[in-house]
Amino acid sequence: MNVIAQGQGELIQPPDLEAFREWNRTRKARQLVDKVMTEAEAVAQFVADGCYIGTELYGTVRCPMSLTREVIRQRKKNLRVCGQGVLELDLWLAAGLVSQLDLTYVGLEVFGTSHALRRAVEAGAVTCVEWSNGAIAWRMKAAAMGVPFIPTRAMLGSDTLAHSAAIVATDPFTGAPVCLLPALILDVGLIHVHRADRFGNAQIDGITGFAFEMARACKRLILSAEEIIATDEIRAHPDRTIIPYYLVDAVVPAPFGAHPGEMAYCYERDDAVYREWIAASVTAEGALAYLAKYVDRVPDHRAYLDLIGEQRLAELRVA
Amino acid sequence: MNVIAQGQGELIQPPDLEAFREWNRTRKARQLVDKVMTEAEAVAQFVADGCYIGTELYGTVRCPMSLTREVIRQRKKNLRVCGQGVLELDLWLAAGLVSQLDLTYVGLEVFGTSHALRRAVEAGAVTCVEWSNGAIAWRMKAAAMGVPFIPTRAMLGSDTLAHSAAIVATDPFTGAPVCLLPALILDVGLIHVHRADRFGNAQIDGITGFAFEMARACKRLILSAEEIIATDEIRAHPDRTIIPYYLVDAVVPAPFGAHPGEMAYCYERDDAVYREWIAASVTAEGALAYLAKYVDRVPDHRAYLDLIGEQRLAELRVA
Amino acid sequence: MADPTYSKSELMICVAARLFQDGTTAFIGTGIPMLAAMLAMKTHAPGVVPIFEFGGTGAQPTQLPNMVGGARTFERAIAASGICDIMEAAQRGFIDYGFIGGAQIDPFGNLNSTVIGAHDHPKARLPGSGGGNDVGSLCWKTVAIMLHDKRRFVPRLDFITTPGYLTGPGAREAVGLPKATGPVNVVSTLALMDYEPASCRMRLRATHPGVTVAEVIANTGFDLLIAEDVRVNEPPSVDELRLLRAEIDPERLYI
Amino acid sequence: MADPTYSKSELMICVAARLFQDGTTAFIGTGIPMLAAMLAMKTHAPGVVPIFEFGGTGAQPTQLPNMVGGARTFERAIAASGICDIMEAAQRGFIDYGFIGGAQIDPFGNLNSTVIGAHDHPKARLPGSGGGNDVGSLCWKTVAIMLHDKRRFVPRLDFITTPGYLTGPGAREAVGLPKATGPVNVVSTLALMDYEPASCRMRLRATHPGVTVAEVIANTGFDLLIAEDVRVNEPPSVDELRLLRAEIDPERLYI
Repeated sequence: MNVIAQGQGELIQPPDLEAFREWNRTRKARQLVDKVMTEAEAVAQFVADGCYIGTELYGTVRCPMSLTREVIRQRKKNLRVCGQGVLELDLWLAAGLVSQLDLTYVGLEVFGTSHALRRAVEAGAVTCVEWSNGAIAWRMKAAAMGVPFIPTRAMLGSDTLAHSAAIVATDPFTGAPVCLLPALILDVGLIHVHRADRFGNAQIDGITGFAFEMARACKRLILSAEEIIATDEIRAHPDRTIIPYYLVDAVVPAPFGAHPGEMAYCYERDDAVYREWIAASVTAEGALAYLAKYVDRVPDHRAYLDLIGEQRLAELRVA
Repeated sequence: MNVIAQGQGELIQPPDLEAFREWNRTRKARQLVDKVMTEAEAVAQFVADGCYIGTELYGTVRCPMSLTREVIRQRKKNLRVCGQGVLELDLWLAAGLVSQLDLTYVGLEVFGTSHALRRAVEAGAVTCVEWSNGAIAWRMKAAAMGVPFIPTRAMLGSDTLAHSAAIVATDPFTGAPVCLLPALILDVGLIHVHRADRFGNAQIDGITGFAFEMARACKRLILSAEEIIATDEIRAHPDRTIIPYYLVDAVVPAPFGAHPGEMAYCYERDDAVYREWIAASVTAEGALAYLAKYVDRVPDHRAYLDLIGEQRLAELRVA
Repeated sequence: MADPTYSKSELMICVAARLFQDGTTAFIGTGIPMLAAMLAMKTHAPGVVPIFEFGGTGAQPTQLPNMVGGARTFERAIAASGICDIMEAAQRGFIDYGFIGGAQIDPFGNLNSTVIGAHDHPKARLPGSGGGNDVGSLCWKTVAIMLHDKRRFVPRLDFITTPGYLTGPGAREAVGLPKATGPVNVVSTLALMDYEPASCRMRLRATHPGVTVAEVIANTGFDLLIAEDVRVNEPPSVDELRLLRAEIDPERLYI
Repeated sequence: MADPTYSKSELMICVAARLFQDGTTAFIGTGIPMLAAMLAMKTHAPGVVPIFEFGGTGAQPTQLPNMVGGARTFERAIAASGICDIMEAAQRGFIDYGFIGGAQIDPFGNLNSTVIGAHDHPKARLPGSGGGNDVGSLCWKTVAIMLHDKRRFVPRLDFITTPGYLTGPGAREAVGLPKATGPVNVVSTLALMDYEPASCRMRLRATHPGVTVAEVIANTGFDLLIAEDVRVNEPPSVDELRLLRAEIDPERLYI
């Protein structure tokens, strides 16, 4: 199994499986410990300057936006970030928090490219290592499995691979070339769920994106949840637990925590606020004005929801 | 990433990913096709002599026992089988159907070792390649992912590895030795589920064992189900679908299909019948007498349930 | 029957929709692929199985999905799983078609959606691969949907985000991509292209109504092969337009 | 307070139960480990998180689990997933203890549950690894539960199904097994053993009541290290026996 080729991108977060095992042994309580806290407390306690961080799913879909905003409010610096991002990464880039990106997609879907990304990259403020969406998810899956890498047949032959930190090797079973994706162990992961108990046992309705993988690939995991439920409800349907408590460091109650994104079965995307960002982010000044209005001038998520207004939230609610 | 060591066991079912892709392209209908049939029809159509076959979960727990018995009734020969097995593999071994085993565990849990396995192996009728439970599940997972192998940190240093078909190689990212498990693509998989629609969309309550992985690792997949439900019920809770229809070739309605094993939330293990097997299987003759009584002299699953009796089945039912 | 009031977007959607084969699985990206899939499912291809990258399989959405992870991508779906399950289904050979976009395309159907200029000092930073590379690598057939001009149809990409035929026949297999896969069509604002099998080079198959072959050539930055029998795409039918306007995108977000 | 009516099984279960550390995760195999786990959870270690290989995590079973995949292994559990999730949690370092058995054990705690004799022409074919190899490889600490005689405590195994310390200090790490893992105890029908850290060899820590050190040595097929302060295991207490007989195994299936 010889190495045939190697991506020239930096391995921003080299996986150390032994350190991850030791972390999981010593830093993750096996007991049921109450982990309920506010966004401010969770971010202050678990998100450090320079840390490697990721959010699930993405900015307009079941994304931990109240946590995302709190990271800006606390002006965490030099973040190293993985992911596709729509809105959430845009906000961080516009706020100047990001220094390195394991990038698969940062854009605004049908609304076009991200002005914040363009400005940051073209100014040299952010360096990018390239991956596919599948590759980033599989890298988390490798970490979640506790293995150093996962093979894939994607990425091959592309400049995406050439600018990644993947390796092309010969499969020892068949002799064919295969791409090896290094495990991605995040310092911190942020995930928004439909409901969790106070200990962090969490359920998600509908698609799970990459929540299963990311939850198992993080040293620190902050959950935000639409609803806090009793552990008895968890125990009544243990097959619904996608994230067991022992993975979790903080549980933040956050109704409408994904706003202005949508939350399946709960509320729809707030197109007005989303479009406001799209228009504002065309210029750096506009982006900062948006951040001032929706982040810095509101002290917390409750104040943010007040700003949006109960009437608007009611309109967004799904029956 | 050099190969350091190689298990000396035969790779009984070498993975051919290209052939699997082509199979999945051409032999698996994308349309919703009614696949309901009997055990006899499904086994006759999809289980061939000499095929590589597996059952999920295991003999006394949510195991497709009505299908297992039908395979015996039709006396399929020279089966190559993977798995841990409790009862189901015992029956096949006692019936002389098995020629090769990717073996992780064949025994009777607290009731001790398998007499059928001992007789078959010690007579040289069956050859065994050794794996751990995790390794067999991960081999199916590799196939389910469409990749040639999956690394693991288990198996290393053991004779289990030496008598497997795994490879030890150097991880190109860290330089550490890692065990590579070849993908396991089964010719046929048998899985028993709580409920499925006529097209094969299936739900399982409670633990999922390795149903997710095996369902995605098979060329042919025969489901048996306690209950056939309307597709509208599937569509109302799409996050409960662990096996989507396009993986499935046959749907066999089989209430008490796991008997004498248990089915969580439905019925408990029938210890009387299980102990009857344990006692009978001490001798080859006893085992054959059990097979005659519970398999060959009952023409189908309905007749089997009649033999067990409605009263006994009612006693086993969970409230 | 044609309806002369159609827009360019509507035409592209219709041309793309007609490429959907009934009874196939199709990986659907954001935007035109979503509209095209819904139109196909409401016309000639009711048995298309739409697959969305974050986990939706076989949805029957009552409203146009507007995000690849949105609730409409798994409304009345047969399964709602996650990105790994979907990408692995593609890797196992279960996804027949992938519909994707890009900023630039070359004669071999390679796509760039990452950067214009040098990667580390780009003239323009684009969104990146997203699921594009996975789709272009793992689905059996890919269809690109593109704006058609010389800056987008270029002889050589600044960056191959998503593999088409790479450098030509045999190149995909040589690097380890799955066999017998690759791009099959390009739907552009001017025309419908396919690939000439022997050379794996892009070939003009049909122009849009009112567009000449010369116009297509003039707007293509490389030597486009020309089929012997270049056809003209049918304009949107009355029925197609009605479905698009009344049922699929009544708010006219995209059309 | 001791109760002199206990059986050998009851004693082993109690000695094993006392090894459970409160607030740890423990991978539970079939049989004595299940009884020991339930006893520990009802006495000194209510915060033990029992983990079963086919997907049950943190169950609170009202009845003794009798199969590693049985419904009782996920009764009132905090999660019910599958074997990959469990084995991967172990691989990530989340499972503190593993309780396993075997037919033979050697001085380094390696276990054989595969064959007696040559693999391809065995004198006796045993069940195979099951989850044993995974547990012995991936959990932090493993505890073996064994019948104690010379045919089972052997100087050299016919087959290493599950790695203990392999050939001694550093051997696990050298082959790539996770660091700082390995066997910590053996609970046998005669005694409790641990491993001497410098040599990684098995060491007698405590005999069962009424068993002499000489008896243990006589029933061990290799040079067993002897701790300087060999103790005698406490017999089952009245409370332990009551729990075992009245609550845990009222049908006396195992005890």
